[in-house]
Amino acid sequence: NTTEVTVGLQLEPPHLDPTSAAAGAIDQVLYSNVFEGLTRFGPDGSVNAGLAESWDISEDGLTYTFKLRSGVTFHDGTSFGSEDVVFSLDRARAEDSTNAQKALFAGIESVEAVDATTVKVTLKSPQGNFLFNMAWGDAVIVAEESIADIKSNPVGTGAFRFGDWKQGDSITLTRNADYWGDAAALESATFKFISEPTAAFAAMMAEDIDAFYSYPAPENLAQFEADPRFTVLAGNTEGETILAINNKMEPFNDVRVRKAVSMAIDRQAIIDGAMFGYGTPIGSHFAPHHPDYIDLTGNAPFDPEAAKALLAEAGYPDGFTTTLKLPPPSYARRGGEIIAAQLRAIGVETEISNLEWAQWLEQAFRGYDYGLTIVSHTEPMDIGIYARAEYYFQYDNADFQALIDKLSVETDPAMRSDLLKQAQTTISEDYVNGYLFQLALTSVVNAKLNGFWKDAPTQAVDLTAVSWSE
Amino acid sequence: MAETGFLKSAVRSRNLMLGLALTSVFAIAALVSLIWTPYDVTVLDIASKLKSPSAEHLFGTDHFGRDTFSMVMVGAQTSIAVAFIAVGIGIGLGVPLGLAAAANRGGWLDEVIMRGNDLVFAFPSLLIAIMITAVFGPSAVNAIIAIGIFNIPVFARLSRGAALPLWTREFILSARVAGKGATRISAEHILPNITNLLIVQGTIQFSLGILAEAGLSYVGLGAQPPTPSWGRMLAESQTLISIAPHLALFPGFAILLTVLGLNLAGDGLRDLLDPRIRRTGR
Amino acid sequence: MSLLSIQDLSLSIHGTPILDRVSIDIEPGEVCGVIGESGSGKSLTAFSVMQLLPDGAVCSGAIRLAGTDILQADEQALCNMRGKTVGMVFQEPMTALNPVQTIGQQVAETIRIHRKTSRAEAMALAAESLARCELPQDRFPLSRYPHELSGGQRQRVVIAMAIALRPKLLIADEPTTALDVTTQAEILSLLKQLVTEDGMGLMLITHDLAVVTDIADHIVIMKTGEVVERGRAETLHREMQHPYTKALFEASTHQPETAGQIEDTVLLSVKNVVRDYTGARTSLFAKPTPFRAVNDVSFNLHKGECLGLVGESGCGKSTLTRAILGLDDIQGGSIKLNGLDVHADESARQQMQVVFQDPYGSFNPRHKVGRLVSEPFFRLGRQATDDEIADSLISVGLKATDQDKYIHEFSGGQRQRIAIARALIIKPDLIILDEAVSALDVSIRAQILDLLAELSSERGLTYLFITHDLTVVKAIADRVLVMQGGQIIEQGETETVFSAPQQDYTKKLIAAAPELPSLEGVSA
Amino acid sequence: MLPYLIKRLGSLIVSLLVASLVIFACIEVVPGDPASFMLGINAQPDTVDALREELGLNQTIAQRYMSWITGLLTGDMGTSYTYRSPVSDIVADRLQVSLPLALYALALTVLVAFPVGVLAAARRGSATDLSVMGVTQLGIAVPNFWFAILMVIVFAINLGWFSAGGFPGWDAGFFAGLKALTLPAVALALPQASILARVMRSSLLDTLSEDYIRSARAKGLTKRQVMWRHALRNAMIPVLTIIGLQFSFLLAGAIIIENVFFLPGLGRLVFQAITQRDLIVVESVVMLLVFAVILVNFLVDLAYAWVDPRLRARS
Ligand SMILES: Nc1ncnc2c1ncn2[C@@H]1O[C@H](COP(=O)(O)OP(=O)(O)OP(=O)(O)O)[C@@H](O)[C@H]1O
Ligand SMILES: Nc1ncnc2c1ncn2[C@@H]1O[C@H](COP(=O)(O)OP(=O)(O)OP(=O)(O)O)[C@@H](O)[C@H]1O
Ligand SMILES: [Mg+2]
Ligand SMILES: [Mg+2]
Repeated sequence: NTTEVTVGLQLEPPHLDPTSAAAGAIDQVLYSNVFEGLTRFGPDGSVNAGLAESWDISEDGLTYTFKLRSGVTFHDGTSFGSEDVVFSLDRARAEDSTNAQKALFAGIESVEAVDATTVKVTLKSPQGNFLFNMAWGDAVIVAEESIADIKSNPVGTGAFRFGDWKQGDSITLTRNADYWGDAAALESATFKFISEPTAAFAAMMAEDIDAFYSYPAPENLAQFEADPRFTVLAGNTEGETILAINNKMEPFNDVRVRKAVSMAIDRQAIIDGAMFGYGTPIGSHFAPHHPDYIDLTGNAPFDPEAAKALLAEAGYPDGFTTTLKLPPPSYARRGGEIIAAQLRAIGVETEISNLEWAQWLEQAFRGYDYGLTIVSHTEPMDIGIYARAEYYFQYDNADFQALIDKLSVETDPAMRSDLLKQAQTTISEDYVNGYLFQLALTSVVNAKLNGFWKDAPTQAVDLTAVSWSE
Repeated sequence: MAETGFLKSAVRSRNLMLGLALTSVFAIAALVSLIWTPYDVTVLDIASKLKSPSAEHLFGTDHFGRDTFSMVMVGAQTSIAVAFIAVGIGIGLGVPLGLAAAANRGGWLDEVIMRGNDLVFAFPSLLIAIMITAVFGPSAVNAIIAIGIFNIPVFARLSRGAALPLWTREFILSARVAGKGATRISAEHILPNITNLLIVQGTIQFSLGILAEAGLSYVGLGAQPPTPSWGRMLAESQTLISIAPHLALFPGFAILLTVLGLNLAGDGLRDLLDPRIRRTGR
Repeated sequence: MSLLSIQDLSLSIHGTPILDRVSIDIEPGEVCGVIGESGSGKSLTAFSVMQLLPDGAVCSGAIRLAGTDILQADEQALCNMRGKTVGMVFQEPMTALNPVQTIGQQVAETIRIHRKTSRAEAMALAAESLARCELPQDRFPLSRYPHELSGGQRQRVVIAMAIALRPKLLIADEPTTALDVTTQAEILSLLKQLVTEDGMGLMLITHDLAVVTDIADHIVIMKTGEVVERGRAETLHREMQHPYTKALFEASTHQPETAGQIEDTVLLSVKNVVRDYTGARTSLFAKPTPFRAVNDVSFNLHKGECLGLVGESGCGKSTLTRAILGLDDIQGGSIKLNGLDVHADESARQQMQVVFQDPYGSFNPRHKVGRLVSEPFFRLGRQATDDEIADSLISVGLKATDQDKYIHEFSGGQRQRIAIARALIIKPDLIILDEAVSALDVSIRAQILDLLAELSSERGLTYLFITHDLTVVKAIADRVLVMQGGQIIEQGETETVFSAPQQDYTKKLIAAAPELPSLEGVSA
Repeated sequence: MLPYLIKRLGSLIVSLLVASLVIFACIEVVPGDPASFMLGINAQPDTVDALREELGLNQTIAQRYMSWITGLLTGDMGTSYTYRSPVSDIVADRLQVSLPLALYALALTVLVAFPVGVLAAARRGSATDLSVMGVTQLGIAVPNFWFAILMVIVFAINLGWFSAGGFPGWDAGFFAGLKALTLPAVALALPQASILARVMRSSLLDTLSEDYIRSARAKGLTKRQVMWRHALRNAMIPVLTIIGLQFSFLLAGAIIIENVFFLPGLGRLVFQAITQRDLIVVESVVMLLVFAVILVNFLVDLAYAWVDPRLRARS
């Protein structure tokens, strides 16, 4: 059947409101398919026009005037207009907002509807990446009329309308015949939730599903690659995988110790051992595919001897013992075992504890009760977290905070690029964390399926351009 | 004299001997691994990962290039210890509870014990595990406790069920005439008559225990890496089934043979303990 | 050609020889009485005919039944034969019935296995068969379970099962041990009728010489696995050769030394005791109608006394026993031992022991005899010494080495003796013996009765002696109670009751007691 | 019977009340906050707090317990923290998969275990017995998920007889639903049947040495008939116990199999709810399970009395 597609996803969305939860699965199903924002990410990560046809930015960079598309209707038939934008943005930044990325809207001073298709957003201060922010899944436009049961019946403006949700099993979307733009090629799309890697493998092999977004077991990819029925798409994600270090904890408050840890790590071994070769080494908290990326992996080359020397210099000639808390994803669990072995080589013993996410959040993230941990930070352009002194790295550097403040009000591209490079260098040279690799997005798709996104500039399975060949 | 007779028939029991031999192979492997293994299992060698069995690596290597043979040896420690102690906890607490309930059939004690059991049994084991980790932190010891707790209602129910019809038997009346209380009767008369079932269930729970440890270490309870365990080796080899089947095969066989050994030993023991079939020599 | 011909049958179990060249022939319409020492291999001879031997048994010789060679026959042929051609009544009725099936089902099963009948028809036949065995439908519906029956009633169920198809040969292993004399007479006459009318062959294993001389055509006497003597019933006692046979006949009239002093103190006082069984439910929600098994029973037992309790099978004797022992709750009245209420006070029961009617069931199959016998020592808070165990086993005619065996390795009579040994081992004040000597051959029985009398005179032991065997009662009891339908209908000095019975039932009972008619002639 | 039932009902209610307290208390100690879980690592503390408020997590423990328990009494299980829909609807959905799956697996278990256990007991010590015991051993020791994966590879990938997993829903037709549940049910039944067969064998061997078996043989019953008519029922009590345990386990313990076959069952729901700290779902499901276990065990107890008349007297 060439008008339908079934896509496998690892996780099921908890509910269907992208504006009040962090779960990537919500965006994977709904972003751009059902909900759209003023701007939207292209497959390459560029920020393009979305529901806003065009926009004007005032000289001082404080006022954005969005020109909205006309003739757009929500799936329930109500028309889309400036009041919906005002409602959505006001809702997201309200006092009692439960938007997981509320920070995206923190800079907004006011939102006004100028007329039915014009919205004026005033910022508190100039903001370099405001349009980028508006492209996030958390900034999509929702309608007041349908907000009450958005969590089970999402109503957006996208090329697909929400069809049916068999909880625990699948979500089906159907083509929106009244779509304002180019209609989708597919009549319907089904997302199936398969968390078990082996089940994913079987479902793919049995051709029960046509594509698996972010296939969970890299060890199987070689097999898919060898099979003419499938294509493996290996792309980029925004996920910087780091060995996070508790910067305030003894002995990590000593930069030499942090450096020693970083130098004890053989990134390629981790990429090979944990990810079966998928992933790009990084030297700072920045995505390699970004134009402003600079390669800083040389700051911490793999050199156990030097690492040992550094430790001795810092007063730990015999090493020390610390904790390594690992959340569930296999990059963390497998990576953790490799890192533990590598650290052991320089005399650092780690007590590994495997935690579930909720425990990890409680202990490591909010309780700062950890020495080392491994996490992939999948939000795009999130180097700003290093400016948050209360963040779980416990990294408190006034210079860096000033740098980020500057960056957030800077709108000149060249200057921004400069600042971004500075930021990368600072944290890299401070050895805040051990920078491991950029998580790869590996999707397996049926060889006859076209238009599937290779990269993941945001967590989205955008099906608007997907079609079958023949 | 009676004791030597028992030993003699024990030695003559083919099942018992074969079973003990099988089990001790792994017990010895576990002990030897404390002082020596062919390769160090804490050292990773990513470059030589997923090697098939060869002279160099008898059982091949895993996804981190560790020697599977050594892993199986070291894994025996955790797996056997966890399963044994957990079954021990289950039997040690569950059987007395079940016997007490049976002795009290229809009484409030029976009700309290059995409903308590139902409650424990209804809790998803994962939840018990998480609760225990929450309180005590993750470790193999806590895996033992979690699996042990889960075993309690199993043994309690089983022994209560088996004890109930026994309580209607005449030899219980004799014991009561001798002035024995419910506790003593349970220990001296009921227990020997349900050992068959307990042995069978014990070996069953043993293998389930090894597998449960794997499940628990997946969510973070259980032996923490780098300590290997058979269960976790199996769980981790899951996605590699089509590339490196040997990774599952060897720990799988280890579990199988250990449990088989225990079972044979259990069967032999069972025959030995049952006077009505003891001397048949089968 | 004989119906059953056993020739040179030898049997060993795990290498231990049990039977040694046993030969027995039975013609149709003939009754062959098998008597002999307890443990001499009577039951195993019977099992050999049925080919239902315990694990590890090896037979040699030949057994031909109605022309077929049983030792060569295949399993299917044996199955066709069992139950149809040959029926068997087992020695221990208590454990011979499946506890989870109703008696109706169990009797009907024999029929349905061999005959194509509808369930209803089979049930009707079963009812008929039970009725013939004195278990009429109105009082013993087919829906009863074995545990709801008394020992004698169960024994009759087993008989009903065995004769349901009117087999050509019936092997009855101690079929009347649990029956009172009147019922026993009925059952024996039923068996006799089957023999004379249907030409059934009957192999009657019993220790009751009176019964066997009364009913058997010829008699086989066994000792330690061998046939030591055989002959026609009416002439055997005159022509007997073997010393054992002689000893046996002498023992049957054995009178133990008179028991010891009866003291005035009341040891056991039973007042107005009532015991109800819940009874069967007629429908799911109906209240079950209770059945009153013991109805307003009162009596006193003095220290040193031996009180006989006789009565119809199912009249409530065993029930009363359990009540006295404090094992079952009572619904009315009181039972005091040494002035202490047995139901309220654990320690009151300290000085009681019991021999249950069902010896096999009353032993834990997983314990060795030594341990089983020493169980009462628990009261005394110590273990029995090996000597004490050995003594007690020897005193009941067993060997000291028997303490390392398990209970299933013994014959019915041996088990009963082990039960007696257990009751005697701590020499308690009161011993209740429920049909304790019914499965014993007369010589052993005489030995046991002597032992009891001796203990009574030496130690002042008191007995409540339940039996259906009036000769035993006459021999040992000082006083006797007669029970019927849950009530004591007559009591008095043994002599008085036997010589001048007051109640009709007592009279009937005494009249029905089998006698060894010609024995006087011999002993005279 | 009626007063007995009333007594049982009373004790059931008390048990459930106590259970609710225990469950609530136990789940309270589980660390982790649903709101932080939902909002992820970029959320600001005030947002988390706003969500906690919205979810009612800022109430005191007593308040939350009361609202939960009063809800339960009126048949309202509350609203899921993560799904934001009524727990009762979610659970009802999942039961449509889990209940039939459990029954299906149990039926297979019993159908396989009975004959196999009987066969092994009847031929104790023979080659048949040994091989049956060997196979059941394998059935227990082979991890469930491995067997499931092998079946998927053979029947779904290589032969294509079944789909690799998923559940089309009962609207797709009874047989479609049954077909989807077949492989999972077989995978679940394998270890359970092995367990049951072993218990069955052991229990039968105990019974077969009883005296009444000999009486039955004396009637002319063949070994096989004795086995089915006499030994089986007497050996049933431990077997019933195990069946009771198995059913309770199958109802929510099938997490692994539900994952391998990506079935929307109760086990996966609980698993997911625990990892997401959707505590209200966990509490309500555990409560439901407690109820189910108590109910199953009550039935098992009744079955004891049905099987063994001696146990009727004292009940
Ligand atoms: N559990 C029971 N439920 C109902 N009725 C019972 C139960 N046990 C015994 N009975 C009945 O109670 C009566 C007395 O039984 P009991 O065993 O005391 O008889 P008994 O005098 O010892 O007879 P016997 O000499 O045959 O052993 C019998 O009629 C029997 O059917
Ligand atoms: N299963 C067994 N294993 C070993 N020995 C046994 C077994 N069954 C019986 N015996 C022995 O075989 C001998 C004969 O037993 P059997 O039951 O035939 O005696 P019996 O003549 O019927 O005696 P009773 O009159 O006491 O019933 C006894 O000495 C007994 O100890
Ligand atoms: Mg006998
Ligand atoms: Mg009686």
